[in-house]
Amino acid sequence: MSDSNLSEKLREIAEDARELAHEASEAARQAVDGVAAAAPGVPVEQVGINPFVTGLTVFALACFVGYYVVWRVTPALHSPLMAVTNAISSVIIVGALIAAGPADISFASVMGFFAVILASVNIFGGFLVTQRMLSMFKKKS
Amino acid sequence: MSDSNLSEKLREIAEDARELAHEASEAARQAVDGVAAAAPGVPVEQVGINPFVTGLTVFALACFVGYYVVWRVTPALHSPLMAVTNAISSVIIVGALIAAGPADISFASVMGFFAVILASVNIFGGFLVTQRMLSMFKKKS
Amino acid sequence: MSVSLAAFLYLISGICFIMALRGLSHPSTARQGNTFGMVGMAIAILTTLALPGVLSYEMIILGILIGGAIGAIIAKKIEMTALPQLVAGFHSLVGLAACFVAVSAYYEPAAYGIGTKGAIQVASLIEMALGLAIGAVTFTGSIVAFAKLQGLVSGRPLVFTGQHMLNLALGVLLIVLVIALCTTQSDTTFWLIFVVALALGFLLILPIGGADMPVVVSMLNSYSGWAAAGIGFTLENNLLIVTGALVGSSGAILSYIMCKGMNRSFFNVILGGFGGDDSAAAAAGGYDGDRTVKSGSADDAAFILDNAGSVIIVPGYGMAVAQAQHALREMGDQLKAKGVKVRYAIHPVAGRMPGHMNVLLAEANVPYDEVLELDEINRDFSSTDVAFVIGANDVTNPAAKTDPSSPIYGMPILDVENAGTVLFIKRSMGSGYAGVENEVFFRDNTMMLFGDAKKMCEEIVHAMDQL
Amino acid sequence: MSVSLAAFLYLISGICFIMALRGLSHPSTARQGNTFGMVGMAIAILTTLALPGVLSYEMIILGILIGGAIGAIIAKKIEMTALPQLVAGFHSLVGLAACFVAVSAYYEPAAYGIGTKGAIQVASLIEMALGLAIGAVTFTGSIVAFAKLQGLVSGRPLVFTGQHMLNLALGVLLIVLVIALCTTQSDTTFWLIFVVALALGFLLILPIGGADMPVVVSMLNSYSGWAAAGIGFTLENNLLIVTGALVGSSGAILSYIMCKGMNRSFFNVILGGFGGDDSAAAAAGGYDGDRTVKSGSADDAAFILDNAGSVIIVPGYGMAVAQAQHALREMGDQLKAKGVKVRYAIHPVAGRMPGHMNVLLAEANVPYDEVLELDEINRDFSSTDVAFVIGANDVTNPAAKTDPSSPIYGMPILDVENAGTVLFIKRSMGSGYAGVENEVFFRDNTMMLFGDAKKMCEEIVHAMDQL
Ligand SMILES: NC(=O)c1ccc[n+]([C@@H]2O[C@H](COP(=O)([O-])OP(=O)(O)OC[C@H]3O[C@@H](n4cnc5c(N)ncnc54)[C@H](OP(=O)(O)O)[C@@H]3O)[C@@H](O)[C@H]2O)c1
Ligand SMILES: NC(=O)c1ccc[n+]([C@@H]2O[C@H](COP(=O)([O-])OP(=O)(O)OC[C@H]3O[C@@H](n4cnc5c(N)ncnc54)[C@H](OP(=O)(O)O)[C@@H]3O)[C@@H](O)[C@H]2O)c1
Repeated sequence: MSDSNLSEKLREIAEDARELAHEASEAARQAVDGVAAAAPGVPVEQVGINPFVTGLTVFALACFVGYYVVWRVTPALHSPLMAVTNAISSVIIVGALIAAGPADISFASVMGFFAVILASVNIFGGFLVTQRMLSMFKKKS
Repeated sequence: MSDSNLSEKLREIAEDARELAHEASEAARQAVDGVAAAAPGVPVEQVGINPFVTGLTVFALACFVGYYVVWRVTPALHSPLMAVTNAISSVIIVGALIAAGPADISFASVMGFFAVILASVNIFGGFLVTQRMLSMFKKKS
Repeated sequence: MSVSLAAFLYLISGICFIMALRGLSHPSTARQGNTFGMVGMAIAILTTLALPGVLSYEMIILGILIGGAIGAIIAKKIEMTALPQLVAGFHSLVGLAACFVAVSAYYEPAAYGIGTKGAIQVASLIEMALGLAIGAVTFTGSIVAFAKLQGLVSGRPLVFTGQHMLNLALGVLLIVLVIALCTTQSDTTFWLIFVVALALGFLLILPIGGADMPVVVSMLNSYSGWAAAGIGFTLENNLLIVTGALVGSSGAILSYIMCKGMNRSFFNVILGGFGGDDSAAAAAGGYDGDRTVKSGSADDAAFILDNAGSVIIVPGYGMAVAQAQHALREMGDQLKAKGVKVRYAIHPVAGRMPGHMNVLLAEANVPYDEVLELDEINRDFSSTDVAFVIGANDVTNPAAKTDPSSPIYGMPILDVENAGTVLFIKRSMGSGYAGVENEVFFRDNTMMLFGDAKKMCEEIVHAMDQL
Repeated sequence: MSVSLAAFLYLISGICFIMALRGLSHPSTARQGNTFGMVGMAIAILTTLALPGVLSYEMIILGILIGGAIGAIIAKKIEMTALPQLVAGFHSLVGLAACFVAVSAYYEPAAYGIGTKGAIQVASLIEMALGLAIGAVTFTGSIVAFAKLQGLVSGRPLVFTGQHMLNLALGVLLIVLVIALCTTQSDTTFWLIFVVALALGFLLILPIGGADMPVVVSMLNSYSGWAAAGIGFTLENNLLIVTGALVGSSGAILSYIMCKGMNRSFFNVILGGFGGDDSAAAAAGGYDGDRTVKSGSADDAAFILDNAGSVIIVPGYGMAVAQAQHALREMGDQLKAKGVKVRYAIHPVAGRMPGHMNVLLAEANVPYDEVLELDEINRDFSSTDVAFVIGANDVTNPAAKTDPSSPIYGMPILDVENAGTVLFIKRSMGSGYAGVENEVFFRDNTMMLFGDAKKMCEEIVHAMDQL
């Protein structure tokens, strides 16, 4: 191989490498931009809000809503209220479904399966018994 | 310059370039990891929740709270309610402060300055006039 | 300050605002609620000042001092009868402030992290344009409302043909301009939006009658709340979202309550033209002079009141105009001293602003537990000796129950006619805001006391002293 | 499905749950509310199924079918009188389900994105351990509540010396174990937490009397709500946070209302020992047999009722035990047919569960507008001819107003004694849940109708037919 050939080849390699470097840095920049893009319109300093604080905001507001909404329940319907909150609290089934979700069976997914059964008893039982109760409440005809 | 010198130099460049490429790809990976790290405990698939949806959650809950809290205001205090919501809506001052914030004066920061003045009139005026009204409401002694 | 900490403090601030409104559920907790509101605002301001991008403290503090001083002085000096126009006036300032914020966001988007001048993200641009437009409409609309309530311009609705078409055209123009702004980001378009929105604010509110202004103010308040929530979305600031939702709900609910109290639809109010039609009174019968009206003097009134076992006082807009609340309270005290049971009945839309009468009576030191809402007291009129109506008219008009052709048909009213004797203080046989004649004037058990509300009260007090 | 779309659907689901509770503010909107609840749950389940990690649909659908079938059958078969134990029983299942979820999160943390087995993030570990512990306490606690309400074990509080110390020790042990788990992540510790929490659930609830079980169930419901919210934080799932807050508030408020209705502090209930002290009755005077009691037959009652102009029926726990609601309604119908005004008065803690009496009366087709709350009707007793008390005792006991040493002192009561005649259906002179003698039995205007509530009602119906 002639020297000029070698140098030619080396130059090629160097150029390739530079191109790669450029591409990589481009990718890095895109990744960073991607963060901003995922949150359009967000001031850069705000990207870092801890999700816990957001959760807390949702929680605090939901507590206010719960407080008002439950106090407005008429005392005559306190039994259905207990039954329906029981049914609603079975929303824990969301966690159970994720546990039972994976395609392959494991100890965890079996536990999830049982949790799905238990939560389902509650969901169907709770809503249906509430419906049964409520269907009995009639106005003077 | 001898050929060998040249080839030596080229090899150096190529190596440098490769190193750069490596660094850049490393940076890219870190940037991506950084996103996950910014939200610890978040399942990877959940990182991507659009902040608009979170905002919508907060908004929906706040509307419920607003609905209940305002309906519970006694009609006798509807005038103070108008005055105090007026004062509270001046929370737009948050935006005005950011506009007036930069150290150097610009058209935008002057606008911000005026906005701060206007909002302050409202804040002080609104809360104080509410206080004045409320201090007049007395029980039979 | 880290943004997470700021977000947390903004949450606290938002909770304070909720507590502020919550406190208003009863007079005994209301002051504490107002304190919550102030604390919440202080937290919001201090938190924002601690953000890394905010540096020019001197300017900001100067601005707050100037604005704060003006606000404090106004709050201290204002007459309680002028509350409706005060709220309208303050409201125009919020609108203008929102415009200024939108302008600075447009010229310095980087400060808000929404791009660079000329290359602002479309979503933010729309938000900004909407903020500008709503701010401008609120600004001029509230100024018109202020002027009408203050009597600077006639309260009569200024109707002209084609006004709805013109407003519609301006509205469409605004939308077109916003779209143009998104594509061109041209400064001219931006300012055009401002100008058109200012004009729209004027034109929208001018045709609405003076006494509908409280509905208008409330509605504009609601809109600006939703706009603030929108800006909150752009800046991902939960405090703005929460506060916007609170203010938005409050304005909407108050508008609803007022419309309900007048039994009119919201559109009927907004499309304007109500309250200026003098022919309505004529059409509804007018005062033809033939029908007999019993008119009495302060002495007659004093005698009747003195012999009563229980009196219900019904104040209305006229009491506010005449600033008669102090003289009225004196009269009430005198009656109470003589062992007469005295209570006050407030109609939801008595006066020119929800809760207006309550504030005026409170100002005159009437204890709030003697002041009752329509629902609480309406049944008691039939067991009451004297209904003492002072400067109220529409809210006592039984046509609302009996005459389906009346413009106030369906509005709940205070059944003063059921009382043993009805005394009416007003200056003339003129009709009230709705321009409808009041049948009760002609009843046998009614006595009209013609004169200014304040003067008449003072005379009655004097006459009772003589008895 | 993208996570943003899922989050949006979860929001819709949360709003549905809010609407479900909101609907319960009136019987006429309650069914619609329940539908909202079902829709919300369906959305939540379908959304989760569409998440990328959820694949084994066959198993899941099988699980839902099995559970759903069991739940549906129970809901269909259950007697309305057995509602309290039903809620307790269902509740134990939620507790166990929460435990299972915690276990699978511990063994397969990657599915939830909270680390890998043996290297779970500390925050998640704490959440998980708390979820497990609260779930286990709820499980066994609810089972005890169920057994007591169903009568499987004695409703008497099982008090033993040192129980509070033991519970305290177990509580401390739990905390130590949680800390140990965080540092070691050992499986043994994890299961130890489970076992200790199960034991704690038993021991906490056993000492509490049977009739306090509704408070307990409500309290456990509240706790599990807060726990769900906690899990929501870990999974950053706003639906769990919102639902948890709703359920948590609901349970807390219901517990508060019950405690208030009994005028007892929450701690008094939880620390147990109430309702089993037979000496209380003796100390309070007991039935010494010397005092005269007027006792009557069904015929006497029929005669009195037939001659009355208005009757207020006061049902209590005894009506539920005897399943007398249908016979009672028949009696009411008969009276109404004869022109007697019949109403029902419900005390907030009548029966063994809030709202229990309302459901039973509704079951027997009593229209809900004839059924009134304490506040609405209490003043009307004095203008009523007959108060017909059926299986109620404590809620009519004036000792609550007059005797500061009585365990029920301060509890609001129905003033049946003010009625013209008071009829009491019960089987004996025995006391009610609180073990306090009822002074009203000995009044001149009282007639006791000894017998089973259902049989007595049927006899009265029969007797009235004869008249
Ligand atoms: N409160 C609200 O939020 C609100 C909002 C929108 C609309 N409105 C409308 O405002 C009206 C309120 O009813 P209202 O009964 O309070 O008032 P009104 O029906 O407008 O009647 C006020 C009466 O006061 C008399 N008056 C005016 N100045 C007086 C003075 N100096 N001394 C003695 N009397 C005086 C007037 O009769 P003379 O001219 O004969 O003296 C007039 O008839 C309703 O139609 C309502 O729909 C209220
Ligand atoms: N509702 C709740 O949420 C709740 C929660 C916790 C605690 N509690 C407590 O439960 C009590 C409720 O008061 P209450 O007045 O409804 O009930 P109560 O005071 O417990 O009295 C029930 C009465 O029914 C009689 N009875 C039982 N079986 C009967 C039958 N088959 N036929 C006829 N009479 C029968 C009993 O007398 P005989 O044995 O002589 O027949 C007893 O005196 C209160 O003390 C309350 O504090 C209620």
